[in-house]
Amino acid sequence: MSSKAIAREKIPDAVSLLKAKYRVIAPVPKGKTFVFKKIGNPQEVVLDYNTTILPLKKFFLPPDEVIVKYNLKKREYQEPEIESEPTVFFGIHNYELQGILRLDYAFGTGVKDATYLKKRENNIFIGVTYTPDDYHFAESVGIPTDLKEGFDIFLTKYNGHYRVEALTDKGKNIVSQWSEFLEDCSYDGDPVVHFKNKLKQSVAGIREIFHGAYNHPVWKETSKKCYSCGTCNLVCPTCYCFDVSDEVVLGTDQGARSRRWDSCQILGFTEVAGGEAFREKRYDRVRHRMSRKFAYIMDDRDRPFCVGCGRCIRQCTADISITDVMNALL
Amino acid sequence: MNNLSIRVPYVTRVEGHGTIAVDLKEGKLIKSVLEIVEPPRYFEAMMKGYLYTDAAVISSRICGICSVGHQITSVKATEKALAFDVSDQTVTLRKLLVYGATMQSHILHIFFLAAPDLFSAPSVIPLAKTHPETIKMALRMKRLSNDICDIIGGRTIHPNRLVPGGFTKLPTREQLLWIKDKLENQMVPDAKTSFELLKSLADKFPAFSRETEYIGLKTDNEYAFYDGDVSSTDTGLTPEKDYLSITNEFVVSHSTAKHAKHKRSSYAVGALARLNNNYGKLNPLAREVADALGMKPIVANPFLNTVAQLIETIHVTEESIKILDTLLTTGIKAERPFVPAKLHEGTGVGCTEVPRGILFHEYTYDNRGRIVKANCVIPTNQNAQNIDDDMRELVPWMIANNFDKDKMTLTLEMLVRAYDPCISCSVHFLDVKYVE
Amino acid sequence: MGKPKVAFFDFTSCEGCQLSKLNLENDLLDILELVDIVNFREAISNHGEDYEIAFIEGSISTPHCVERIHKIRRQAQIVVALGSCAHIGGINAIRNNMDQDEVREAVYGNDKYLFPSIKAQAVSDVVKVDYVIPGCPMDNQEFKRVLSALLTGKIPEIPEYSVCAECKAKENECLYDYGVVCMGPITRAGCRAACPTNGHYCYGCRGLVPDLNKNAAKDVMEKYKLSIDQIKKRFYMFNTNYVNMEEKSYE
Amino acid sequence: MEAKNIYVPEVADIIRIERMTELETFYDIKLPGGRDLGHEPGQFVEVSVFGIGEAPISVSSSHLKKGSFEMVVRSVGNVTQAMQKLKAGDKLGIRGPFGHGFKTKDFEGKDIVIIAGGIGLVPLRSLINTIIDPAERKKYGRVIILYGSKTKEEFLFRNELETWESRNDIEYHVTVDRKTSGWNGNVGVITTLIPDLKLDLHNTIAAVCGPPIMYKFVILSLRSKGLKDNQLYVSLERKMKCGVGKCGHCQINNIYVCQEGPVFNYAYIEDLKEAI
Ligand SMILES: Cc1cc2nc3c(=O)[nH]c(=O)nc-3n(C[C@H](O)[C@H](O)[C@H](O)COP(=O)(O)OP(=O)(O)OC[C@H]3O[C@@H](n4cnc5c(N)ncnc54)[C@H](O)[C@@H]3O)c2cc1C
Ligand code: SF4
Ligand code: SF4
Ligand code: SF4
Repeated sequence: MSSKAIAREKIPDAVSLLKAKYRVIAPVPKGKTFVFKKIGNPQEVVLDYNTTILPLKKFFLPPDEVIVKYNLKKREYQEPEIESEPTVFFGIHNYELQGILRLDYAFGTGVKDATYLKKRENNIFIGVTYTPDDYHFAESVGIPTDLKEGFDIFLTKYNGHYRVEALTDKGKNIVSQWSEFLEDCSYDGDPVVHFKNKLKQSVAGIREIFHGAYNHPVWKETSKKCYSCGTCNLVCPTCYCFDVSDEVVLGTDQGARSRRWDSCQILGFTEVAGGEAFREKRYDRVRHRMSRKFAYIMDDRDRPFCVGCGRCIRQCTADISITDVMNALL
Repeated sequence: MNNLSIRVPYVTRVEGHGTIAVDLKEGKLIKSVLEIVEPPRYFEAMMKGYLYTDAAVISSRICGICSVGHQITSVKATEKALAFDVSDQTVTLRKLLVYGATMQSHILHIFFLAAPDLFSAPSVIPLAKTHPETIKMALRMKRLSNDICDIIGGRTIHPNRLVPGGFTKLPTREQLLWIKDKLENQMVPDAKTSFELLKSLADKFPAFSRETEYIGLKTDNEYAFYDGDVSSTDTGLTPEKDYLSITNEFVVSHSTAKHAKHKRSSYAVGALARLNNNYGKLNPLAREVADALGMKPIVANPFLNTVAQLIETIHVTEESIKILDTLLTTGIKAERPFVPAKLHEGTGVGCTEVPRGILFHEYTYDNRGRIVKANCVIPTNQNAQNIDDDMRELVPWMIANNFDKDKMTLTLEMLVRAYDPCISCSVHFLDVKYVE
Repeated sequence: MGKPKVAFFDFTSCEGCQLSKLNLENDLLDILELVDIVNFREAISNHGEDYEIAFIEGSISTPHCVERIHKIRRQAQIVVALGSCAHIGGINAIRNNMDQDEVREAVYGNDKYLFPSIKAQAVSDVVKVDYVIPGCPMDNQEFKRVLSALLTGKIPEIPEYSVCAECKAKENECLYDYGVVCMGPITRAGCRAACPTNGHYCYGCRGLVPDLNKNAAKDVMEKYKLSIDQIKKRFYMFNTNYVNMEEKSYE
Repeated sequence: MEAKNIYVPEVADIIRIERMTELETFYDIKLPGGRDLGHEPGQFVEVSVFGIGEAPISVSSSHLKKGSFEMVVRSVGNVTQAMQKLKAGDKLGIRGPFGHGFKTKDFEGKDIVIIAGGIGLVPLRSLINTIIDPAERKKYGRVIILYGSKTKEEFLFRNELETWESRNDIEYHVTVDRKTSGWNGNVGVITTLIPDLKLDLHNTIAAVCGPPIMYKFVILSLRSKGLKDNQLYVSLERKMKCGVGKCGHCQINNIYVCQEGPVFNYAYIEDLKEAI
């Protein structure tokens, strides 16, 4: 099968076509950076971007989400409605989708979490290649730029064009509707990209290194700079811890129980009645976050819960870098 | 009536703590004052050493009720001192914000603080039962004016988008369209209803009058709120930078707030003073309403300040619609926020007509952008002496009209409330030295 | 159970928090159905002295304030401090760093020696406070939440995490990316990142996070070119009573 | 990917409620239709109070008890205070049972030492009531119960304590931290009861539950007696918000207490730095 390509100018047309049938989520600019947003005007979509502020998890595990509703008078609990509109995620980097796959593991193994899984139905992912910037280090955690796992369609950028690869039946179906925008592709192969931000060693064996590093001085050193604001957790595609709280709408019988993104960097995260906190020292918490990614939680293929997006480094105002810390351990 | 003593501790339905004290002994009025007992707040001293970017944040806390006015005046003073360029768009949006704040403050005062007196109720709460439609309307009007402040200023109380140089975030076109629609289709009809209501209550305002000097801002092209020269019904125009020659603040023993005077023993600022200076520039509907209510300069009945507030509410509604039309035609242009100032030593004065009258801020900066000296002159301070002077004439007038003590007390309270005094604001200063 | 009797009292403050409640236009009538407001000087003329819940606005800054607040505490079953002034002393406390003698003279003139010097204090520095609604001004949505909690018999909780957490959840661009120093990382959340969302730096009005790393914060601010003097001033703007910038913090 | 909402509680009835001490209250809970909870001793449920919130609470009754199950709750915060105000006939939300409890099959034929500090007696009672049930008792060797409380005023299940004391197939020892009037028994922390125990080291298991600081000392003491790590079981408390291994709060290094615990064989968690 000869491969096909789409010219960059035709992207909005392709998006328009998708919009007729799907909710389309894609990156759009926000000031100096980017965010994933439901697309109104297809011209907004950008395919050349480094990273969005928040990962795609915000669509599946929203920052604040009702998990149970209830009625105080009637004394009954109800499931909230969960929307799962057919959605195309357009222009997605592969580490981003790897993040979703990690969340699938977290919410889909052991006790299955329908509140999350419902929203994962009817999703189509259209990936795009990217040029790593100073923060990305995905390759170091086993995600080279040509990894296409999970995508329905993958766009590879070359000379003002994108090669279009349909990887699943759903993908083929969409590509077939794009035929009028497509031309023959003169490019095969995948771009060679260089990551600037790297680990000294690849992830193989990293779990053992972490397990052996419990008392390493790097934790204390790092914690001196950290003010436990929690940003690193919230912006991470694979952090999914949450807090739960109830609220009754003033003057009504309507109650709701919600979950809200939480952060293991905050002292109260482990605090129980009596005031005991199980990771009381700041360095306990710094260590926990990073260890969780590389030693405590691995998916079924033994891949770490860090996808190398670099968000936690980029957005840390105290300049704490997970790669620096790891390189100190390696 | 020869001997009388009236004390209204903690006058209610005003901002801040004040006490009315009237003593009549053997037919002689020996005391008739509004004692201001609010703890002093020392703002000018507290601001010393803070950066120019912090001036508006701090001075805003002089008063939550007037925080829009304080912030706008503060950034204007800083901009003058540090020679900022400010775009027309910024000025237009700030005007819209001032109008929104004026509406919200006037509506609050008319319906929630003053109206209970007109309906002989202790507060608005029983009115919610007896006049539910009126109260719902008032809430609706107040909500809309707050929405305007939220959309332009970020929030109503201590707005968080105003910085020297401009706004840190701009409203969207959709939001502006929304405001315009609401003003035209909700505020205007509600304001007309309010006018009918006030007209029907006109006889509830005591028929007392005492002419004084009325001071308000004035410009060539509009009813001045955002800026202008300082205009006096006695002496004409004075440039804003010479504001001290107008305000002449002094200290009295019965008040933690300074008083002010110009040519006479006192002067008045606020809605009535503005109306007396700017009547000719009222927008058509406001003008119509003013005329129907007989509010033609010089209006010398201080109780009618409340009526002047309604006229102004209508005026700023019309004015806001006008400038929204212009803004929507030119479109909102993105501006770069956080433009740092080129630092140098400098002094600047800002003045704005806030709901209760002219507000002045003056700052002196050092060459690193730090406040060396700050001075704020607040409307309620400017009105304080005028209130005392009114009371001095009002008491004999009430006696002549055979008011009993209860009615006298209520009328005195109504007088104080008519000025809509903001006592919290008035106690902002540091250098009180008690003199007798 | 009858409607709970509620009173509002104001001390040294800008009265913004009082207004903030009046700005709940869409809920005011509902609230009046749920509680009996017996004292609210700014809005109503009658004063009741019989109340169960007292909401306190403003800091305690004169001997007279101290007397009044003790009296309120004796009456009320539940005392809630509203807004920065009541919660932490707030902006009033800037003056606590000034020469107290000068301040006293300012208040009492020649009588200054009659009164002990009194700083602008949080309500909880003087009497027991059951719950707080932080913020300058207090956030009226939070007020609603707290009121709803009190009426359902729930302990109203305020977040322990930082404003950054809420700022991130809103997907704002970080102000530090524009070189603007923001107190968000060390300020207690709950305002839904009101200021950063509007492009303004957070000035810490909700109080500092309980687990403060002062040195880390100071280092970051310094890196963004705020002088030590200005860093202190930033901390003191709302939090004079809760941070000593002269002393080194622990890890 | 079909799954159901795991967060929606089932509405259950409080059929009996009894104040045990100033802080602790006892509840007897009936699930719809009197269905059995189907728990093993040491497991917990998530209890919801309408309008307030949810908290993890151990099941305190044995699975042998039919028709309803029991809990004892100490009033420390939001949910637990609100629970204290409830009455018989009120409704609660229940999810669970969750986690892993004591595998009593493995205990058969063995001597069992139960060490309970304060409210730690609550989850252990479900184990105790299982093994001392007249029909079950003969499956096990000696049953030794060590119970420590701050003062005698804080004793839980007083009637049952008396029964345990009076039964001669149970060795029951109790101590208080602080003597108050009318107390003639042991005074001292719970570890002071351990040295005097005569144990068959090869055929004993110990089950421990109490406040966080207690574990370290009790385990040291048991080990120095010669018990091996795999003979020790502990029930750990952590903060929990979901009960189903998602929210992350109860994580100890790489394990979730709500999934693998709260009851652990000590050998399994010994190497976890943050466990004890
Ligand atoms: C497996 C397990 C079994 C338990 N069994 C019992 C029992 O049988 N009886 C009993 O009285 N208590 C038991 N607890 C403790 C009980 O869950 C907490 O006391 C309760 O969650 C506090 O909730 P609250 O809403 O009343 O307090 P909150 O108002 O939420 O908080 C009060 C204090 O408790 C802390 N806290 C919050 N959530 C938890 C939590 N999930 N676990 C511990 N502390 C928390 C808070 O950090 C705070 O310090 C158990 C806990 C676990 C994990
Ligand atoms: S740990 Fe940091 S780099 Fe890794 S996935 Fe999370 S945010 Fe990205
Ligand atoms: S803008 Fe302020 S609050 Fe928001 S993320 Fe940045 S530092 Fe935190
Ligand atoms: S962002 Fe900061 S200053 Fe603004 S309201 Fe929140 S805590 Fe206060």
